[in-house]
Amino acid sequence: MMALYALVLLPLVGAAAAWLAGRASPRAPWPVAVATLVLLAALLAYITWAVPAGGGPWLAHASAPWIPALGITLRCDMDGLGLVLLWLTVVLSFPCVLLASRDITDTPGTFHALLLATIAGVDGVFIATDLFLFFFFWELMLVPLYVLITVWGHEDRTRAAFKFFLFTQGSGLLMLLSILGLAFVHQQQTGILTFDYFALATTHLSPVLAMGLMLGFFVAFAVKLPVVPLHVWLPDTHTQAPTAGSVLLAGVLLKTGGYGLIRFVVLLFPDAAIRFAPVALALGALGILYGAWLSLVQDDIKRLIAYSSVSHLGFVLLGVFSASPLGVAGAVVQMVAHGLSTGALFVIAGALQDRLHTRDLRRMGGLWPALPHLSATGLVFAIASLGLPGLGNFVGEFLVLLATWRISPPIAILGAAGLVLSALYALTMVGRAFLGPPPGDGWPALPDFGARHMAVLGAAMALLLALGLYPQPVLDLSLPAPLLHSALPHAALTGGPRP
Amino acid sequence: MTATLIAALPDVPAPVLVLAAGILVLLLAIACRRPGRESGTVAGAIIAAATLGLAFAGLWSPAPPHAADMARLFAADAWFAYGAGLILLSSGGILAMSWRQMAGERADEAHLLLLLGTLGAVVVAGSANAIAFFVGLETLSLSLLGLIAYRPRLPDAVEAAMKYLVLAGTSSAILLFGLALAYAETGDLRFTVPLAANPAEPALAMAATLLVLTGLFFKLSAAPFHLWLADVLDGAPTPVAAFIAVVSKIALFVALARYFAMTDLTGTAWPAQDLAIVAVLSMVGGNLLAFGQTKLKRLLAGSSIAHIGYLLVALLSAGPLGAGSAAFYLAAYAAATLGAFAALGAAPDQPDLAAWRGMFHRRPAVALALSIMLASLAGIPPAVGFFAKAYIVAAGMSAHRMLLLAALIVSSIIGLCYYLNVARVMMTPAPDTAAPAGAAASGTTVLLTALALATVLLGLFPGPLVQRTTALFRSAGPGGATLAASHDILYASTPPPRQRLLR
Amino acid sequence: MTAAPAQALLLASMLFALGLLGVLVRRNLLFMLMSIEIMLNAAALAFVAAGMRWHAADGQVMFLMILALAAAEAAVGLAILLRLHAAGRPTLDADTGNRLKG
Amino acid sequence: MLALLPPLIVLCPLAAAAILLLSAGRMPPPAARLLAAGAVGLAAALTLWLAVRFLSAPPPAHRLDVVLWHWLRVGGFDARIAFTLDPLSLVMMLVVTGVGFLIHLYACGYMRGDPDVARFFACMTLFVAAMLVLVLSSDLLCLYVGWEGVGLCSYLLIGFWYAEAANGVAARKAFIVTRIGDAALLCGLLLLATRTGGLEIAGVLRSIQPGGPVAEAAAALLLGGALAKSAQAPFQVWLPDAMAGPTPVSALIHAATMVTAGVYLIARLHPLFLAAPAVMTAIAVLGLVTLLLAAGSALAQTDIKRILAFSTISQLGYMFLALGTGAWGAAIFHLVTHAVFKALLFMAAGAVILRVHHQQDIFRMGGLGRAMPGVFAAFAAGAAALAGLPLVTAGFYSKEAILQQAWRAGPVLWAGALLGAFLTALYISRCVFIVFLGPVRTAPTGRTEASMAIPLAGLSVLALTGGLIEMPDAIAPVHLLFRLLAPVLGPPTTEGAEGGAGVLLLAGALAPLAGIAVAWGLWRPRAGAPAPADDGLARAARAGWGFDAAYGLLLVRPFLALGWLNRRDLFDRVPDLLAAATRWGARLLGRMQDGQVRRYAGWIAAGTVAALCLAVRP
Repeated sequence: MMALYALVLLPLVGAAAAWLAGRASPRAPWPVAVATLVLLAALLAYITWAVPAGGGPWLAHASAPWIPALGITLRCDMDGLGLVLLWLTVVLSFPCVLLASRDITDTPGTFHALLLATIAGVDGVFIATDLFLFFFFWELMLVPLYVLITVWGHEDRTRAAFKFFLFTQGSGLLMLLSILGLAFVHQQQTGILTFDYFALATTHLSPVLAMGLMLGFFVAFAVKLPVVPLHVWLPDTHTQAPTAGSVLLAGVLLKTGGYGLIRFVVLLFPDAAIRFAPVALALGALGILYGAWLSLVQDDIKRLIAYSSVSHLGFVLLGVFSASPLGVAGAVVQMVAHGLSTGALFVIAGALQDRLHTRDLRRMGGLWPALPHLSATGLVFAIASLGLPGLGNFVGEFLVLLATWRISPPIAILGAAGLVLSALYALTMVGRAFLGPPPGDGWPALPDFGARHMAVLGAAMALLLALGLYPQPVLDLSLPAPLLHSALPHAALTGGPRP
Repeated sequence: MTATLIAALPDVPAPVLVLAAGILVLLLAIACRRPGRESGTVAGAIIAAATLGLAFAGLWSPAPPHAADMARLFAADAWFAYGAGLILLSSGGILAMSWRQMAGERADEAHLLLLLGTLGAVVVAGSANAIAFFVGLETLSLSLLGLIAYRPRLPDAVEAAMKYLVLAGTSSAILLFGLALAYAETGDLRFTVPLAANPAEPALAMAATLLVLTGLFFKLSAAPFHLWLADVLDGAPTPVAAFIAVVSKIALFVALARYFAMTDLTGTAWPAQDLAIVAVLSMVGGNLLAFGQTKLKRLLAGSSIAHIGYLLVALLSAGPLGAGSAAFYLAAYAAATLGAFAALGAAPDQPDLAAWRGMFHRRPAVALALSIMLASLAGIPPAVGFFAKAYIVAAGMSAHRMLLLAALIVSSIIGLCYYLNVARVMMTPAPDTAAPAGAAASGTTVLLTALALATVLLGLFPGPLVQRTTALFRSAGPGGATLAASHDILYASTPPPRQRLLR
Repeated sequence: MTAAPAQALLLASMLFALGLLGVLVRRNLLFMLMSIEIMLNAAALAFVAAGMRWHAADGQVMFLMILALAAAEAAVGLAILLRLHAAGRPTLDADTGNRLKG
Repeated sequence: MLALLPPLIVLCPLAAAAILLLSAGRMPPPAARLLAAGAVGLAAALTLWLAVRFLSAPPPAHRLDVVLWHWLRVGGFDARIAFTLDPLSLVMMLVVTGVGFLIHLYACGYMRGDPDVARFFACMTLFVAAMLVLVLSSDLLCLYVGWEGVGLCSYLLIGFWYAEAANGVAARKAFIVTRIGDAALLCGLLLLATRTGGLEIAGVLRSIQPGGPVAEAAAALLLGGALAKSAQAPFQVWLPDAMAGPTPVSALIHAATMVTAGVYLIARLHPLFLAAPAVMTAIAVLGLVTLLLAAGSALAQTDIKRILAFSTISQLGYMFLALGTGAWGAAIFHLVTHAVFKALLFMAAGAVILRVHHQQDIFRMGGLGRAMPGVFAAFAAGAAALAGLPLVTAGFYSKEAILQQAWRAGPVLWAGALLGAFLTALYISRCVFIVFLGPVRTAPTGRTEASMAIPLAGLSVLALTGGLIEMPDAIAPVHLLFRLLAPVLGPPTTEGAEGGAGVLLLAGALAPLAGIAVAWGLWRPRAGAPAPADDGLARAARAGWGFDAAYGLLLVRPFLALGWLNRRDLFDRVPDLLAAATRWGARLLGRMQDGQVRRYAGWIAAGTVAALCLAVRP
């Protein structure tokens, strides 16, 4: 199905169009970007609709030769997990474009082009099943985002963008080593040099080797997710990125880490992953607590949200390494919910900065009367972020903790303790920004959220609510494809021996 | 007459002949030129371009009949054809770059020197014999000296030439002494690692090899023999700097690979160990050096040093991928480095990085092109450098060069810093006082566009080139004498040892 | 190896070392160039000695080549020294007046 | 038909909340008031109808299951959004909607003039909906939704007047302290779900192995949640501060309903707790300790709402004591009566506060009985019920039921509970005497409007007569409530019909009377202005026995201080170090290129020599 390629090509074409439009008029790129996104959504809807009923876990395929001499192909396959994350990408790109990027005045054509190019790269990551192709997209999606941050970011953008790029690229090189190592071991065993995901999954690996290769993947994804000792790029980057960049980073880019952990670390190296699980679980719990703890003491609102991301994504790590479908489903729901809630929080933080010209919570307070709509949405998403049952985040966290409890109650208890801390920082943020008395002699008249913002954020809220109350469609999609009925003939995640 | 000449020189590949003939023609043209008239420039450039084009076409001429192995001067094999092709294309690019850059005064002589240098490079790339190699190398060096000092108005050009003169002379002498020792030990002048006559006493052969390597590494500017490069590139006119960084390095690397064609470079024994040390020093040192620079040319010098290190990793990764990746990387390196220098040439008189602030606003096309080139050098997709580096890493993986790869990764990350820094500088808004950058010469524009396109397209579709580079070392059938030679030249004769790590 | 070529090689090596030392310790550019010539000639001598050992003409051919190229190099080198002077460098001291560094 | 009613009853306030939220403050205040009170009133009416239908024709096994939809079904785990209607949930529904409706009615008057009344009522109705979900759920995870939902509404309403920074802090404190318990509760749910395969209450209770470590651990974890929600020691610190919210909120959430959720939870899961005897003992002891500590604190307070807050903690202690002794019915009975009389007390106090210009210090009030006799009467009725004035108040009967059960469990518990009854009468009498008798210190203005007076009157009647549905055998064998609850909580214990019942009853009746008498001796109207006691004991009691200070010193401060120290993120220094090392290396290499051609040649020579040495070395 060529439509899969179109998922990557369409945003690229849109990017080119937006850039060209930007040369014509500074007002032109925005509608072009919106139109591209609408088309992309329509395309994805078509792909979703065109999935043959009962056609197995892999919903769509595409393949074409790329570098035949090295066995590299343009192979793309989409399963439910990919589909969910693709939808998340498309859905979250709407707030980026509709809310954040319209007010860009500095070469808007380039801005929108880069935004769309990032989306193209992310789309590619979610569908590529040739490991080299995956790596290509993995590295590709960083570049436009780097430029976005460097040019349109806030005061300390250079350093932040540097850190972001170096961390992700550096860890990506480790993943490259692992990809190549796996391919060569496979070549030794079969005589065929290939980077095909399904072929490589059948490689027999000694325990030591499997662990080494898995760690290469793990580090790359752990940086992206992020996992705690490797998270240091994230607060800076999220803080300094322009609003659209922050939304895209938190909402979508981090999810590529979780996706990679599920798709590659756990499924390609099930045994090694199980042996590694204690460490990963400990790291996950550490991330939950450490992120929440540091989130609490931040004065910069975007930094606070960034650390809260670290905390939330610790749950994803727990879920992925809990070695059960329950945990993986929880991790996916958590990723989607975190994308929606944190993305919205970044929109709100960006709007605050636009209005107040500061992100410092010490200089905020008492904004509710001045900006009732903005404050109310801020409160709502903060509550979602602290994991209130009935909203999507809770479903994810609960499933993850349930899966974790089965293998390690102490880790699950630590994770549950993270819920207390998340309440602490979320409510502290709300309290410091919106409640209390205003500083000095009150706020001047500030423009509140208009219908556009309320509609988009309301839609995000509705999705979170739907995810919280009826997550079954996402659970059904995210779960079976890669884990139970995958094309791989091994008992993934069950710890069973490989055939 | 040509026919008899070819008959008399059965061993000489066609491009060498074409270049020599072209040089003669250009000399004649210069001699006939009436003094004081500028019209010679166009004619000279046309002659130079035609010569390069014809030489390139000559790559497809049937291989000359093979002389006896011992007496062979040239190895006109596929590896040579590939290297010479890259050299000729790069020279063509530099010709385009220098169209206006070197002109103004006596451009014809510049073109002549360019052709001479190209001839030297092609000879170096193809030489199978110490004599041919030495002659080619000196032709290259001497014409480079002329080119570096060509524009006396550049204040630092002469100093650069002086440094090059002294250091290149020293290194040539060292190399020559090594060749002499090798000859003394083995009694044949083949350009290859000498085998000790008495295996129990390898000292003389080893010393010979090391002295030759010193000379080669100097020209390649591998650390710790790299110190001259930054100064010389800094002082030389931009097209000449490009010539040094691209053409001369390609030629020398091709020769280096040929020099080690019969040697087992797989293990950690000598000389692989020496090469590995040099590779690590070059990668880390080059990148660190570039990291601290504020002048673009010096930065590119550091980058060039580091890339030699990467190429050495490919060379050390014996096996089918190693040779192919080295060949591919050469092309990627040539395109990107040439492009970077072309971008520098497109905005002349801005050697300092600071002067490039706001380039994305002032000269977006040039800034974009330079960014693409730097991305390629840094190994960022979609530029071709991404795949090239991945290819080298693949080769290293397949040959279990884990330590080298670790150094490669660390140094690549350092490298990212300064490449990104350049991009960032170009993205930061310029102060209003920044001088408006002049328009680029048309030749540079064309070259830059072509290289940018090539870099991106090759990055997106590296398949054909990979096919080609792999075929260089694979298509040897029992009947193809020429290619068979190349086959054992770069295919390490011993298979890689079974993988310790993987067992 | 018979005695004569070995001794010649030893002599060449000593010459070569002297030349290299000259490059390293002399500050005058002219003397540095001369030292390089010494090194080249040492190599040429080594070639001749080696040719003697193998009773082949190759060494002598190489010697001729080196001679020619050394001459060419000297010519270009002297021209560059003149240029250096013309560009305003007061002395031929290699250690002073260097602008390219860092 | 019957199955439709529970979801419909939940939907009424939920829809009102949604409308009020989505109207985003554009709705005129009268419409908001009408909508909220109407929705909760409708829910109350429907609940009444449901109760009538349920009681007249009970469904089989006295329970009605309504499955709404599958919530999570993945990897062998299945949770549903489902309701169970049985006598226990019916009683709770009646309390929530009935008392809730009266409080909404009252709030219509109380909040008149507040510009943000739509937000207020949105949260209030949302709370009612969440509370209904809590009591109706047949699945523990679904219950958890309501459990957290009421906590959220509590947070929003405590901090309703957000302009005051202290209110926000109090709201946060309430949420976070209860959240700690919620985390424990969640862990309990995880444990149960892992061990029993699901969270459906009936299924969980069926698969419990008595006496096992799982039952003990699960019960302990669930108890953690219940303690925090019901403000029992050691979590009681949040409730007094929660009085920062508007008075109707205190009445509804922090007296009548939400804080009793812990009691409900334990009663609902009583087979689990029966299987964990150690936890049962802990419940009883903690209940008793809380009861006495809070009563002591109430005695030293000067703020009328804080007196009532500590009183609530203390009364909840009674309920926990009852639970700990296995008297589930008695606990629920006291829950119901307490909901009535404490809501009455809060609303009467609110009426007083409104009339005296938001003065809350009882020592600035005084003599208000003459100015507002109706309110005085209502407050007195509530106080009497709280004190447990024998025979004529609801509180007497419910407390009596608990005392009897405590005697059976052990004389120590009984003595403590009796002391508590004495203290209760003492502190509430103190409050009544100081506020309503004696000279006037703050002149009241205005008058209490009808929408506030009607609920007061209604609840007064209930507070006095509500206890008649359930009486000790020594007075009259009326057991309407226990018999109603029997299908859920088991038959009421009858072994208590031994000889001493009459004596116990007498003791239970005399304790409050003694308390009132002592209070009259201490705080009866005198010439001089009464002043709060100010010795060390009183100060400690007023400060809630130092729990707040201890927590602050031991937990909060160190946590924040460490966080503050590490706010720049320790790990973030690593990249800086690497960058510094790189710069240092670059400088070093840059220095190597000093432009001296001889030195360059020297490096070449050195490199060669080094390579030679390396080669010669074997």
